[in-house]
Amino acid sequence: MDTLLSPVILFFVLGALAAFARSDLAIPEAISKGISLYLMAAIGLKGGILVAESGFTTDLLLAALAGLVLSFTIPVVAFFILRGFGRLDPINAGAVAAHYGSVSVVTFVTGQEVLTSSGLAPAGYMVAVLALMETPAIIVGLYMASRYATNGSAGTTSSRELLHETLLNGSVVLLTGSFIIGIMIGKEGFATIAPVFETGFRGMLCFFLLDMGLIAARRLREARSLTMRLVFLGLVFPLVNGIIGVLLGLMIGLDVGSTVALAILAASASYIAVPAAMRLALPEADSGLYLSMSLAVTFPFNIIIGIPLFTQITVWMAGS
Amino acid sequence: MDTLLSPVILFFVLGALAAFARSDLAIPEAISKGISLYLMAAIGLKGGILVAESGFTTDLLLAALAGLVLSFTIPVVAFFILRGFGRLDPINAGAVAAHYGSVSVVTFVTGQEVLTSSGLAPAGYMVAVLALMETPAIIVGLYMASRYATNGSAGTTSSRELLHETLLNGSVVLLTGSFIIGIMIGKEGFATIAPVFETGFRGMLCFFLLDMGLIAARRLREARSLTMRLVFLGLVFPLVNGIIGVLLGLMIGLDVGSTVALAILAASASYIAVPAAMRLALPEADSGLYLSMSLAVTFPFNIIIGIPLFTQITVWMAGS
Amino acid sequence: MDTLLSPVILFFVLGALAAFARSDLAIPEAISKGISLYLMAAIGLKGGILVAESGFTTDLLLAALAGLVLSFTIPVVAFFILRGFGRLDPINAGAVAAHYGSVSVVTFVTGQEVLTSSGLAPAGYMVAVLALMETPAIIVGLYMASRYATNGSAGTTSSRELLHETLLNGSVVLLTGSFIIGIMIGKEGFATIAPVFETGFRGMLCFFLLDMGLIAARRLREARSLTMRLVFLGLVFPLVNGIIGVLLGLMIGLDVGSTVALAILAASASYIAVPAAMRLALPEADSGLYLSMSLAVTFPFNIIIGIPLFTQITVWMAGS
Amino acid sequence: MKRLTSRKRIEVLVDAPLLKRVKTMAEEAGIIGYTVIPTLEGKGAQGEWRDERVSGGVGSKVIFLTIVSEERATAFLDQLEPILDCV
Amino acid sequence: MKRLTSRKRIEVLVDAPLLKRVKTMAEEAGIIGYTVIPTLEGKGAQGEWRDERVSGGVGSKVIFLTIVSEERATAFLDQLEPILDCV
Amino acid sequence: MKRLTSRKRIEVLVDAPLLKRVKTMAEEAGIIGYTVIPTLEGKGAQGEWRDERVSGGVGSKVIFLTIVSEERATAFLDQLEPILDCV
Ligand SMILES: Nc1ncnc2c1ncn2[C@@H]1O[C@H](COP(=O)(O)O)[C@@H](O)[C@H]1O
Ligand SMILES: Nc1ncnc2c1ncn2[C@@H]1O[C@H](COP(=O)(O)O)[C@@H](O)[C@H]1O
Ligand SMILES: Nc1ncnc2c1ncn2[C@@H]1O[C@H](COP(=O)(O)O)[C@@H](O)[C@H]1O
Ligand code: NA
Ligand code: NA
Ligand code: NA
Repeated sequence: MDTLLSPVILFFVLGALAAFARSDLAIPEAISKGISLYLMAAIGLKGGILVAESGFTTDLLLAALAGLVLSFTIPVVAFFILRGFGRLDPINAGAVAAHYGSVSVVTFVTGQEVLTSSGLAPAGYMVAVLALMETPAIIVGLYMASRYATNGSAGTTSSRELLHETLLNGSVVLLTGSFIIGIMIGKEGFATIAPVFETGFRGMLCFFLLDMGLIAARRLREARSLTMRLVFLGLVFPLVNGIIGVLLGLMIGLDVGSTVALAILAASASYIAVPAAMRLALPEADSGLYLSMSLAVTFPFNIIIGIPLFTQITVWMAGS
Repeated sequence: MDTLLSPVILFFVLGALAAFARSDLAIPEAISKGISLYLMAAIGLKGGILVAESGFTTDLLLAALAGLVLSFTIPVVAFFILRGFGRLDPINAGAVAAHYGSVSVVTFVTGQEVLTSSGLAPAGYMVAVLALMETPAIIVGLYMASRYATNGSAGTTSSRELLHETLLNGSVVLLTGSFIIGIMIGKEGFATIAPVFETGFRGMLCFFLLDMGLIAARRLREARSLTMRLVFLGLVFPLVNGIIGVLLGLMIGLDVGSTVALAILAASASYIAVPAAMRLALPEADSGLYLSMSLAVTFPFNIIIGIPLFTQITVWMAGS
Repeated sequence: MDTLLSPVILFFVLGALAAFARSDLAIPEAISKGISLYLMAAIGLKGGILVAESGFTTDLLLAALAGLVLSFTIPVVAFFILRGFGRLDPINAGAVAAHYGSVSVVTFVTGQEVLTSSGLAPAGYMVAVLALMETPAIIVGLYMASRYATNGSAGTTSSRELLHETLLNGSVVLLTGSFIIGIMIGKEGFATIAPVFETGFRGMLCFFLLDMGLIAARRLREARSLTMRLVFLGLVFPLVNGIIGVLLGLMIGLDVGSTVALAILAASASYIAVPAAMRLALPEADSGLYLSMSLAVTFPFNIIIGIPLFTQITVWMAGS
Repeated sequence: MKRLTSRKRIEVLVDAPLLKRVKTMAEEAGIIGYTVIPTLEGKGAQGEWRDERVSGGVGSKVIFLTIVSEERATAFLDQLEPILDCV
Repeated sequence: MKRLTSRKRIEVLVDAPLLKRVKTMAEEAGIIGYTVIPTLEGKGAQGEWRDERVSGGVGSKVIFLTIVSEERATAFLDQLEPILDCV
Repeated sequence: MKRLTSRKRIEVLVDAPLLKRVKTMAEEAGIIGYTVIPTLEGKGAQGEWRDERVSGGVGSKVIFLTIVSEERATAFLDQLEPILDCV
């Protein structure tokens, strides 16, 4: 309940309501893009500074391993479910599956804010896990698509070009680069830039989620290829993946905050790096489809239901 | 005098001077739009939080009533003066009248800043009055135009479409939505986002007024349809409406700050919601005309002369 | 070494690396432009406030004089070297020479940040020197070009139009205007807008330098007309001019910080006001050439090597 | 290039707040596809303007571009005619 | 106006992430010059879209404009053909 | 559609700082109306560029679009000719 009264979430709801009511409220794209870059830089720096303080621990390694395992296995399972229950062809199933194996930076960031304000701040190294989980699912999704597709361009983009595109995607580079800068400058060096990258963080996030609310609701309204079955999967995937994340996190002995963060990463679906890669690698896949599922179904689910739910479950399981 | 040395006003003057000197100084439109949205969100939140603290009082109701009365009567009177002395046809008279019945958010915000730094902060509920006064004048202005126009499209836009357009105008939605969020989160919930929405407010306003100075001066330079009579009305309207606002505010027993705020609302002319509605509802009206009067004549008048003048008058009358 | 670990510099390096690796990381142009305007306003205000406190001193006059002398002489010497060793025709030599006689605001700002964090903050009046040095070199560069060019448009733009263009260039107006506003409002008036213009400064600079890194590296990669000789000059000019700046600053008795600031001004090459003026006044000059030298060679040199080097030399000479 | 058919290319410069109306007209003329292109500034009989989004989009103009069959083009232009002056 | 020669003007509306590919194809068709123009929104058989840069550029479209000789135009269009539906 | 007359459509791709000059030339050729359209990036004989507003607008290009009578078009093109290479 408390989570829903967080200003960050309320702005998301405001945006969604405005879009449903067909208001012409709109954030200029340059501003959204700018805030999006700001959030990546800020989250990267923060994570790096925390890791610089705590050093490389076994927890970090275990969390990284867990993240990698999730991002390799989720797309495989998701692919077959999308093919079977979802009734998608291999190309679209591969494209959608890749989104669920990867992660959404803003979902993570929102979760982190909510957790921090409940005194359950996740460990800094979870940012490294976030960065690690961004790309492997792309490769898995493409592999599934090309393996099961009987024709089409799946595979026409040279794998070298694709690897380049994926690993050097602007958001991946900025997040990773800021993380490394954070490690290099440490807490002291951060002090002078903290007013922008830390103090201003929550306010900027409000603005960004306002925009996400607008975008998610508009997508939902205009989505054409979204069947009821796919909407259902867009809700079940985060639920199941999130719970698997909770179990895995507790199993490897992470603290409560970091376990919830891992669950959020598992539950979230990419809407930046993966769509860009899929548009290039699988141009015949329906971009309206994967963006709608990721942005208009799974993202709101995680923001409004997923984050508090995974927190509840983890607290309850860790306590028992 | 002190008001004129406020950095906010000085940046406005700098912008105007730069434009008059034909400097190529320009703020990217995405940035202006972004700051404009930021100002609405910030002012809405601030008002909501203040109302959450003080609760719904009779003062609030009286101020709201006064605001509504002003926004219904000003356009009627203005219409006939614009027709007679201003020599405008019914369509243009109706369009211009609507602007003066509505309000300018940035004029209000600037007044609030100036008042606050003189220890005369208006009550939080004045933001609600601001929101209430944004739209009624549109309906009145259109009614006058269609009643007295002999032909033309006045009325071709379906009234349902227009009502939608007006009430769901992006700026109205953001202002009202943020006001409600402010009420919901209260002072405590605001603390974490205050660095962006409160601490940064004045600096952002400087930037925005720099841009307004540029825009107002450029409009004044390029205005074609602006006759001397209309310029005269663009100065007299805010003066008279402002004084009426002072009298009304004192009559219903508002404190000094809130009375000045009401005067500023009465004196100010819309330059966001109303132009957008008029362009749609009265496409034959001359948009250069109403924007020039509102942005290039009345806005600067209020910023430089109106705000300090209404403050002086109110302080003087309240003291006696 | 410490300088290189400043977050500001590290973000520059990150941008450069991303561009060299052909990442698609990009800051929207509206955001870069906005931050660029912000930096000018902030630096102007800060300088004005410092001058308001210290008053007009002989140091200020001497520094201003030194700056003017540098901006008139550097382009003349640079012109002949570019003609001879650089093998440029008179038009291009004049255009490039003007850039080196003028200054780069962001190089200055970065230097100021680095100096301030080493306890060597330059005097506030150095901002006035910066403003004074922006334009004279344009006139000198054009004079050299038109004097030695045998044909071409050098001189077709009326000198009145050009003077207007140069003195009323947006960045010059904003810097000078903010400086004057700073003097008018003083420390007290600044307090309320300081959260935006002072506290946020370093963080914004990080963002801007990230973009400069991207731009510089992309230019370097795509530069066509850049010969080895010109790259060499792009490194030698700042080195020599910077050292001359150090000597001049110490000679006229400036403190260490202000001396280094003068050196940085001498060493830096314009990439805003001068390119815009040259594109208009000398359209046949190769804009790729002067922008590459200024942005892709000299700017990185100053940021990474110049600033710490001039600081070292000055500290060493002032100490002995 | 055998797949090319003859089409009319229509570009309508329209005030941003009136775009909605042009879209409706296009729809009524049976036009399904269109693309909207931004503009920066311009000048005409009614004076100069430049994009300044603060005033509710008024004074900003966009280009409504559609490529249609001759027949639909005529229907669309007939629809547009009454507001052509104010668009 | 003697310096004018006959040229084909080709405009390709392309999803932002696929622009790179269109550039490569143009290059392979021997096209050296082009200019890219932004768009704001649009509608077609596959529904409506509007520029929202958050989703990695997907859903944003740009216009790839090139003015070329008839011969190169044909080569380019032949290259484009297989992806015309998905572009 | 009787109100249509034959006109020339001229599009000039111009470096942002030189736009002012093209406007003056158009005015001198008796052209009253024009619209300016943004661009994002491009490539030509002189290499690649992309819009980066930091460098005083140099390296950013815009399209100056005007629709004029044949006669004015000729006058305008004649004016433009000497700077066509540098524009
Ligand atoms: N001949 C023209 N060529 C291109 N654009 C034009 C032309 N005439 C007018 N425009 C555009 O249409 C807008 C309105 O024109 P007007 O109604 O003549 O003021 C102008 O501001 C220009 O942007
Ligand atoms: N007839 C048309 N005229 C102009 N643009 C079009 C037209 N048809 C489609 N488009 C553009 O092409 C995009 C893709 O079209 P479609 O594949 O039909 O959905 C649309 O979203 C529009 O931006
Ligand atoms: N064939 C072409 N089609 C479209 N735009 C072109 C073409 N050639 C050149 N351009 C544009 O004009 C600019 C200057 O061309 P250039 O002088 O050849 O480098 C390029 O950067 C492109 O933006
Ligand atoms: Na996931
Ligand atoms: Na009013
Ligand atoms: Na210099």
